[in-house]
Amino acid sequence: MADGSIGLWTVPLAVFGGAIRVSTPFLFVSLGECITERSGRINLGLEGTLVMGAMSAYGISYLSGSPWLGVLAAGVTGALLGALHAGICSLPRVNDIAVGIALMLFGTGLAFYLGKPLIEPTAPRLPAIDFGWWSDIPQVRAALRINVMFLIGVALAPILYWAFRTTRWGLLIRTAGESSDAARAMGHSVLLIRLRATMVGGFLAGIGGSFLSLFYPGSWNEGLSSGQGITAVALVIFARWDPMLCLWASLAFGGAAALGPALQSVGVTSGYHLFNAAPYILTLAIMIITCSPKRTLTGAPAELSITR
Amino acid sequence: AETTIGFIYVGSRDDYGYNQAHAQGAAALKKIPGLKVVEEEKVPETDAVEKTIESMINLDSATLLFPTSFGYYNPHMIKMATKYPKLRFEHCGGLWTDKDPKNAGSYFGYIDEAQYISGIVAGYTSKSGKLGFVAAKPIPQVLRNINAFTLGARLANPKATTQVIFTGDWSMPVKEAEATNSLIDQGIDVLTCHVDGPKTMVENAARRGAMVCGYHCNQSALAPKAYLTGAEWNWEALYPKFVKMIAAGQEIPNFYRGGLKEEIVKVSPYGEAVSAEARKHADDIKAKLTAGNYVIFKGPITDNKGKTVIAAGTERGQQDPELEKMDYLVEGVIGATS
Amino acid sequence: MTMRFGDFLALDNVELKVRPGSFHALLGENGAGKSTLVKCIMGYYHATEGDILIGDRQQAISNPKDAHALGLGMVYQHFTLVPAMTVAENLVLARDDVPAVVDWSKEKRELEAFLARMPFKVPLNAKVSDISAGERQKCEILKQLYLKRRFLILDEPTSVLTPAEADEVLGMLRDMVVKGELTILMITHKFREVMAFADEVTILRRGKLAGQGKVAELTPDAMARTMIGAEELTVQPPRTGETGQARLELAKVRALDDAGAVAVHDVSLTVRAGEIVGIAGVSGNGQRQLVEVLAGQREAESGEIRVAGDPYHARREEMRRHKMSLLPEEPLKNACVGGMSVADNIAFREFDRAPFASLGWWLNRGAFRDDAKKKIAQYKIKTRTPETPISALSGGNVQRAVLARELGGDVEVLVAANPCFGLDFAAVAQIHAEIMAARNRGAAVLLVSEDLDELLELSDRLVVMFHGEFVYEARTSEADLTVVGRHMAGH
Amino acid sequence: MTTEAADPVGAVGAVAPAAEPGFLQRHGASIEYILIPGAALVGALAVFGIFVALFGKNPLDLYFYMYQGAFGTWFSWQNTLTRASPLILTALCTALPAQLGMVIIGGEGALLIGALSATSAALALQGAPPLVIQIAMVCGGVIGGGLWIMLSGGLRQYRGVNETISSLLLVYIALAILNHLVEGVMRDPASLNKPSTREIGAANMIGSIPGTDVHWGLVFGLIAAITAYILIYHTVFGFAARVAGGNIRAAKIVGLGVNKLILTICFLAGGAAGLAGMVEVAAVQGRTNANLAAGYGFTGILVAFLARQNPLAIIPVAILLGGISASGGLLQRRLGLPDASVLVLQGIIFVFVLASDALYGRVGFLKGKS
Ligand SMILES: Nc1ncnc2c1ncn2[C@@H]1O[C@H](COP(=O)(O)OP(=O)(O)OP(=O)(O)O)[C@@H](O)[C@H]1O
Ligand SMILES: Nc1ncnc2c1ncn2[C@@H]1O[C@H](COP(=O)(O)OP(=O)(O)OP(=O)(O)O)[C@@H](O)[C@H]1O
Ligand SMILES: [Mg+2]
Ligand SMILES: [Mg+2]
Repeated sequence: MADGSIGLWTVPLAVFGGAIRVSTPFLFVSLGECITERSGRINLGLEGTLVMGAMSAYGISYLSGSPWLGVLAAGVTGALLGALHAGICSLPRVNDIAVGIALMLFGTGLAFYLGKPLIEPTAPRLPAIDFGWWSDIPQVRAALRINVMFLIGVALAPILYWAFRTTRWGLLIRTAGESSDAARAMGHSVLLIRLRATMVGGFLAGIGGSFLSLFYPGSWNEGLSSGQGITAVALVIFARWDPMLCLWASLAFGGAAALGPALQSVGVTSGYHLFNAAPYILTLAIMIITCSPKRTLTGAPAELSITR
Repeated sequence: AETTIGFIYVGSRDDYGYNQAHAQGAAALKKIPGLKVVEEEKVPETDAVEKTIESMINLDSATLLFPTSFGYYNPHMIKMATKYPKLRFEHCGGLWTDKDPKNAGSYFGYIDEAQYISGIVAGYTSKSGKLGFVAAKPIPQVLRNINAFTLGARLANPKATTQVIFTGDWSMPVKEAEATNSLIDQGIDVLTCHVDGPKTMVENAARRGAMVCGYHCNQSALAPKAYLTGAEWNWEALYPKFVKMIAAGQEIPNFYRGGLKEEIVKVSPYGEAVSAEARKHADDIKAKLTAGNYVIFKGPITDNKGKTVIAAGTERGQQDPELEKMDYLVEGVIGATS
Repeated sequence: MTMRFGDFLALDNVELKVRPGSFHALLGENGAGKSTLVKCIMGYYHATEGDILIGDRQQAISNPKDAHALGLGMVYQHFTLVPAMTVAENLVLARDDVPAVVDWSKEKRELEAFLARMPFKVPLNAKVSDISAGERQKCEILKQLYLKRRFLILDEPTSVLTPAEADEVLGMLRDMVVKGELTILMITHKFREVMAFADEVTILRRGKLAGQGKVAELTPDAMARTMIGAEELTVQPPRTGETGQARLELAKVRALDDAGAVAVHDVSLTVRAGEIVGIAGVSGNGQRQLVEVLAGQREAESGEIRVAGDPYHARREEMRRHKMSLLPEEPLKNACVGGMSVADNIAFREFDRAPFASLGWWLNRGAFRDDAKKKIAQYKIKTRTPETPISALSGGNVQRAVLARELGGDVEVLVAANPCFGLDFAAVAQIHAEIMAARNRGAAVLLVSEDLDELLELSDRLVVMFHGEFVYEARTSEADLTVVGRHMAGH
Repeated sequence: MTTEAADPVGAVGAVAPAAEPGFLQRHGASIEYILIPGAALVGALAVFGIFVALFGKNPLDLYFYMYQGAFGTWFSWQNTLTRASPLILTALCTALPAQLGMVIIGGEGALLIGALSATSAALALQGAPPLVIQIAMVCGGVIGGGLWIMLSGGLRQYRGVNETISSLLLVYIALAILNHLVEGVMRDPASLNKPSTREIGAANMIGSIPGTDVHWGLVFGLIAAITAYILIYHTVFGFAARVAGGNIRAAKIVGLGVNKLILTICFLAGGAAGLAGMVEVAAVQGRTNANLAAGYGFTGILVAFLARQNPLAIIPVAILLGGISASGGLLQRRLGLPDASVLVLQGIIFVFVLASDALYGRVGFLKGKS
């Protein structure tokens, strides 16, 4: 211990730290997608939104010198992509899954295109708050250097949970997702509700992207998101459209992503490809265990094309 | 008439890493009058690269081609070289053998020499004696870098160890960042890497107060305080040399290798954190390597499982083909090749 | 008022006047334009031409919110409650002035106070998906009262209620009308309700005004004639033939619903050849799941089904061997592929045999067309061509197409579920005639229906299903209606 | 699609057939199938032109180089066709399950597993005559890929797991398995810096179509697409599949074995993608390594959707996208556009074609008079 190593404790600590570091993009994307899906629409394009968000956040932070402006820009970009998705989906006979795949391609392509000149420059990053001041173990201190965005994300989950139950906004979104006829009968425009929900979802996903480029790993390059956006969409399904479960699932995914490197650092070296695939295997396993062909998924919005 | 030279990159030309190093070499050629350089990036290692080569030949009249990614060599570039025997193909990293066409060649740099220097600097700088290496895959080129780095470090500090983490692929920013953090959590205070874009490792390590040695290009701008030195390619020097050889009617050897001496690789200028002692030792070894009278892989060397891999008295010079097949990690490296 | 959908004239210059404080009935065949008319009033549709006058003042109603502001409220033909939400959430959400943040404890207090004043009760904290159809319908009506609507439009409000429940609900509404608190415009297909509760009636036919008048001055026969015009009804054949051997046997069949709860509770039943067994019950008591099990759309959890003595698992060769026919409810949703042609849909049972399939695998298009043409003529299916997608047909014609497919050949076992739901006279008469004819030819018929009149008319034996169990059984001729009604309501 | 739905005249009025319809009316639906995607394509190209113009490039140059790079010369054609051939096969992996209403986006995984099993078959039979090995590779590829997608289908039918998500997760898992095996037990010790399996042997490669540089994968693709078309539209099996795809409840009520249909279709779909993997091994790489994960599976999804899941339409769409990617290099070299411009263009085309779905049955002059 004298040499500053904490031995096997590294693994749980790394998983814990990883859960905090890596989970934020999952958290934002899945909460955003949760809102969108609760309104009865699925947006598979959030992978593209995430990447676009990362790129625009980095670019704006670099140009303006303010990372927070970058976060805002990422959100706005995400909302615009969300509006595009909702706009196309509101046309008759258009399949939302396909539009999502299209926007995944479009968002990623656009981000790569516009992001070429941003790979080299160094943009101002988001600051971290030191929650580990009480500990003298540097590893703990490092794991507890937490970004505000993570905290916002963690707070957002219960807020959404509450909002879906007690606010007009949340109830309307649920109505649109459960029964568009009912929403229409109440005199609401389902398309408008979904437009807003998709834009908010895009906004959050964009912000999730800004975390990637402005905090962790903390720079813009084309390999930045290795499928986090699309995984987060899968995560919403196994979190049963419940924001609190999205939070726990995101944390689990973050931890799982840290598992491979952490195990190697303590000498468990074989099969790291399989460890790297752990999040995907985990998702699939949980879905296999919890789904049933005999009943619809509890909590599934009735209007959602993917569960019908 | 103008000579057209085609460059093909597997990734993005400005990745602050492997591809950028080649693009800098290409940029050096662009400055030479009478040369035209055409470039294509993000070409996957499938028959797409064959088509790109042919397209450069057919539509741009390229006569000299540089497919720079390892996976382009066999079967793709070989196939093209056979099909276009009058043109010249130069591949980075491949292992040309006399079964391969004569108009094809492979060149590479002994960048482990530069890694060795990095190791020395790292060994002096590390307070804990624990070094970290973020690597993509356990292939010979990577293992050789890890081993050279470790051997260098142990010159400075015989107790130094290098912990290695394989991320599994060449570009995985989140994994690389996680690996960096895990290593630092282990008490490691100097890191280096062998992945396509070292930017993630350099920035994240520096943010946690660790020191770094760069790779591929000079990344000191990313972390001026933490950057010790780095192993860099020197394609800017090599490519014009190739062109001159062709212009002078000389044959480029089909199997072209070199290190510091041949100016194919170089070492980044030392950062401010590098002690005078370290500089002196490193410069000393660098001078010997540049003069060509120093051998890094000199027996006895045992691997990290205790097996002797290079017997006492055996010297494996840089040209030794055995080194190209390296499949072990030397004593002092923590990690396994599978 | 005139309303066009594309080229189709759904309402042609219709005029309707409802006096304040009256109970007005709107009658008409399927597709006559009743729903369209009231949806135009509510601003759900925008009429192509025409005006709405409220108290002599012309009002522009461009969306349901405008209508609500004017005190108009509507209970739609299809439920508009959100199944996944609680009753309380549904009620509060329906208000036009939902606060941005809902204070649930306050709202619940107010709702309970409101309910205390109402003659019927609904469980506030239950999810709508968990309550019965009758309760849902009450909920819809309560919702409108809760919203303090003065003019209430009801589109077939009693189609899912037992006669007793219907009487209760309508009676209460009628009381409010009499007290002058409410004006009601009700769409219905049931003359009994018109005679018992309405003051005035308006009748539509094919989008045109066909008649108007005071209920007191009209007879059901006169109204029916106005409704259907000169159309000829299919005559139902008389009940003939002997009851034969057991054909369809259920032994302790158990099935779950979509949410995983037990919906069909170990039921056993035998249907003999040449017999119609009717299953009565308010919807939502497991009938749907039972039919789905027989149709192969749902797996039974346990128990056994036998057809002609052989175990039955709803496989294609079993259905074929035993000459099974299935007439599910909502045929477009349950038995047709909307995007495929009428001819294809008619061929679903036979497409993999000669003459439809050559060599057992190659489709012979000509055979599809020929067979379809024959059946289209025989079953009077109104379609432009056999190649028209079946989704372009009207509800009744989809029903007829399914009838043609299912009853076009020999039938030994027929399972029919609400086969006439929402259909008009002419269609109903034809379907009843077909079912009776199949029985007379010796088929075993299981008829599941929410319409007690239909069951009484057709079935030989009557079984009441409640909460997934068979709670009452009797020969139809001997069944006591009040006892049946009591069992349907669970007493 | 229900073009007639908007015109209920005949359904309401008796069986009176309308007056003899004109050519446009009779062939309206077929014309629409060409006209609408065509218009969407033109629109997308126009928007892309504006996009590059914003970056100071001349859109006319853009169109010229795109044409030249894709179809301008015999060489360009071969380039295009080579790139199109794996796409035809991977597109089938999405288009076939779509007939059953399933959205499978895991063709990439099936391709990798197909390649892996084809390679294994070839390596296990080393020494046998080339034809035997080639046939074994086809079988291996089809079976490997087929089982992989069948896993998604089976999970959906027997466990209720959404097939879109599961097939996508299986891509990542397939890649991990491939890397694990290629760097582990299947590694050729001689493959130093690019961990690979042993080579299948030059004699066992399937080579190019005589007189061209296009490998036989194109022919495999064409045969597979045409067979798929016949299977879906002209056979009993396809009819049953379309019934199940159109309405699963209807299929069950007429006793069709839906599970069997779904598993079979998934097997065929995965088999097509697995065949693409086999072709990549047997015609291009000669062995299996991480290079195989070149994204053909993902582009195949795009092709399938653009072709509106019609197996025949997949052929021209794959050629179109092959052309776009073939011209991508020229755009980089001549116009200095970044490589991502191909992605942007694909995205725009995809968006336009999807949005144009709304137009079916609404093109004024094809609707017929009222
Ligand atoms: N959105 C629509 N588009 C096209 N036609 C429509 C639409 N809605 C209704 N129609 C047609 O208008 C006619 C009148 O329909 P409406 O729903 O008003 O009938 P209804 O009298 O309420 O019948 P039912 O007794 O079946 O409820 C029908 O033929 C119907 O098909
Ligand atoms: N949503 C719609 N869009 C377009 N046309 C429709 C729509 N709904 C119904 N129609 C058309 O309206 C006509 C009447 O449909 P509807 O189902 O109301 O018939 P109906 O009069 O109730 O007949 P039936 O008594 O046979 O049920 C049909 O021809 C149908 O094509
Ligand atoms: Mg109708
Ligand atoms: Mg109606």
